[in-house]
Amino acid sequence: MERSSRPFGYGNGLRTLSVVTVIAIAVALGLVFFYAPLEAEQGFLQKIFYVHVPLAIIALCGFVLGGLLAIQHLRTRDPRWDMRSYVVIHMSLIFAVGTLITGSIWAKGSWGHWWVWSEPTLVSFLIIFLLYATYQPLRFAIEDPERQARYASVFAITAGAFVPMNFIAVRLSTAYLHPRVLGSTSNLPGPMALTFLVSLVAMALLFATLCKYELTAKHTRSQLRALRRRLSGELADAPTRPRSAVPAIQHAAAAPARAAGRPVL
Amino acid sequence: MLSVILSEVPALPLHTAGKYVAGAYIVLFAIVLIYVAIMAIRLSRIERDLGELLSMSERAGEPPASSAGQHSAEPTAGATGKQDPQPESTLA
Amino acid sequence: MSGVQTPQRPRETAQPVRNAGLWRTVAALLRKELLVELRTLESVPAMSLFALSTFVVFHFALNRNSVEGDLGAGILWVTLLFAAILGINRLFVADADQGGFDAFLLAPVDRSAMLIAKALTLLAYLAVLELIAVPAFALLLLGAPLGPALPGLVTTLVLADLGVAVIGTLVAAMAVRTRARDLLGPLLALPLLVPVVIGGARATSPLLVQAHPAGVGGPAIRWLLTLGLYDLVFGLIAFALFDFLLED
Amino acid sequence: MSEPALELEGLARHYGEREALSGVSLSLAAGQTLVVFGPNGAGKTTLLRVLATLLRPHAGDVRVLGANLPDQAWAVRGRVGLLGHEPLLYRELTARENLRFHARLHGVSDERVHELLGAVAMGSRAGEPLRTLSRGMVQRVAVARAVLHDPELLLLDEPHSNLDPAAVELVAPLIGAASGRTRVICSHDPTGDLAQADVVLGLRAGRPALLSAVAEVDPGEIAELYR
Repeated sequence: MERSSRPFGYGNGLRTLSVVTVIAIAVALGLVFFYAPLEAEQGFLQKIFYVHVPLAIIALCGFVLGGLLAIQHLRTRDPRWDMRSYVVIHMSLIFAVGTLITGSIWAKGSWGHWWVWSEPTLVSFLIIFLLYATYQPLRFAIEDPERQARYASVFAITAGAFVPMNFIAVRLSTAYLHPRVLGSTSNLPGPMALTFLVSLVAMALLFATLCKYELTAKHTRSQLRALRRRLSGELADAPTRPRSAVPAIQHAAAAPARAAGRPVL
Repeated sequence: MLSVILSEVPALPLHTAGKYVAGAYIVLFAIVLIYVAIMAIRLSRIERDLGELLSMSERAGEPPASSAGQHSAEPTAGATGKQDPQPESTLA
Repeated sequence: MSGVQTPQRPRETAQPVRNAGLWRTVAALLRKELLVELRTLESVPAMSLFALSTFVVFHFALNRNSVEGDLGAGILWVTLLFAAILGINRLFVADADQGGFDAFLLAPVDRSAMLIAKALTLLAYLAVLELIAVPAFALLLLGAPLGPALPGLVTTLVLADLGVAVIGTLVAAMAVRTRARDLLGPLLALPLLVPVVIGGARATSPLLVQAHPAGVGGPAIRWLLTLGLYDLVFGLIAFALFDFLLED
Repeated sequence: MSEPALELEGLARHYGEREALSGVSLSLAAGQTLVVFGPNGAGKTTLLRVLATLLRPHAGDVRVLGANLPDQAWAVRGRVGLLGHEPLLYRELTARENLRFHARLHGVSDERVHELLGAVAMGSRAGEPLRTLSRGMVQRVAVARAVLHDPELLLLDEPHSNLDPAAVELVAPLIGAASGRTRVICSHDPTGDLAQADVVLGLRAGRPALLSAVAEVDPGEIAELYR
């Protein structure tokens, strides 16, 4: 039997990516605390801006990216796209939780109470979080992995289109209570803008690293299950896969290798 | 060297505002830590499964080398550098 | 009874059997839908009674004899939203349980006919609901006269109902063939319908007020635009994605 | 019609990790009858649903009535009649309303509905909701629904379940050998259905364990499937 499947194609990519991410985050933290001047009005509290807003932007981009990957999955019916869409949305949900928590900390700092309805980004994030919180239960509620992937992709595309719509509606309806420094990234003086950009890049790299890390872990687990099926195929009836929200990638372990060029991701 | 940097740095006004800023960054750090912890648990589960499989393959009498021999531990040098274009280009 | 020998009709070549066009299929589906609803009276009465009892609950919860402006619009729209959720939950149940999907998939018809028919059915349910709930709301809770506000209110309701019908049908189709169908429906629909409630409530709150200095102005145009954009975007998405929910 | 009605080559369909069908290859000429035997869960119903274009084949190429699935599925719909375990009828509606609904979907006239209601002797009870009728009567209406659009290929999943002998006699011209249509029948009793078979397929855990013309098959092999 020729090589059953290409060796894992992830390892090296992950190593270089994580090194770059660590450097970027270190630089960002250095800039935030030692280089960026104190903002006139909010003073030191404004430093939260450099973590809250990048988290928010990356989470939103992640949700929309999850929708785009889902479109690709519906077009090509290739379960790997569904796996990517699942991981990206799963990660964006974690970043959205981070956004909500840092946002409420910021609200406590600047207006004295943990939740503020007048801040549009916070409010729309709560709605988006509530929507994407149903992604996992929806996947878990469908047994057939192929249909699970398809329904999840339909959800991801609908929710991906919902994200901007929700922002428009909430932004229109929220009275502006205070200067727009919290959300806006445009009218920042030079050094602040640089610091913000570096923090944004660092956050994006963190997102990419964690996604790749999870993809590798999931791929390894499905390879393992394929190996278990092949081995136990000889010994006893293979234990069927327990029902789970995680996409199932069928590694036809016995089947000839996929196109040699494309790594199995 | 350290003293030079410390003298340069603007005094960090860690009064009330600092509490919240510290809180925010700790939250970010906590999220990443929790995530790494969960992945560590998964990794240990994978190792346990792998152990089971190894024992299984010995019981099946077939030496594991024949079936999984080609899986070199380290990704082969031959593999092209940029394995997977998708996640890295999340920014693009 | 001698077995009737069915006439062996000549068969054309292997070209597809294109039967009635899209709209005749939609008409057939609609006729069946409304027939089943009239026979069972499952959805519409339940939605209307639910709305009325919600007004009563609001009265005691808020301990107010009459409401107007933002509070009034809020109560109306929240009640309509949750009553619509009831309709969404029941929309595909008959089809899922009695093989309606398979029967439809076997026929040589355009698959989006089911989306259009079901959306129109939900629209009809919402219309009947509003015909009952809005006057009841005016009678029971609304402090302001309904008359002058009616035209603005109706346009907003129509735009919002379109959004609810489209999103409701897509979510219902997604939720009905899963294990936790009664839970997933509302969980998916509520966040998705928040912009509709925002648009609806903001558009109608200036209408439901007692004092009319220079007559009641129309609903703010930007809210109608938001609702219109919402309907358009999700209408296209539902049209593109609905087939993927049916096939297997 | 020289072209075979059915041509399957390595048809496979899996449900997650489990293979519902794999490696099914056969060819059936028009007008012939294929009878499929196999224990429960062997994949018989899955095979019928794939041929009826309700399920997409995951592997292998499938040609039904000259169109290959799943790309040209639209060319097959409306030319296939499926009679499965579910009658695919609405319990709240009457037999006539159900058949009229299906007739409109398939572009068939109302006389055909009336004619078929007579053919299955349901004319008298056509006005009552299906939930008030016995399972046998519902099965007869389901038979009428399956042949309403005069399909070229009939897919029958244990067609005679819930039918008393008189009813079997009644529906014979519609779905029996006399109907002259190409038929695929899933069955459990080798005695009855083996007689009307031209080709026999035995399925076991999704795999074809037995495939041969009816002459060469002996009942022992069929019994073997169920052991």
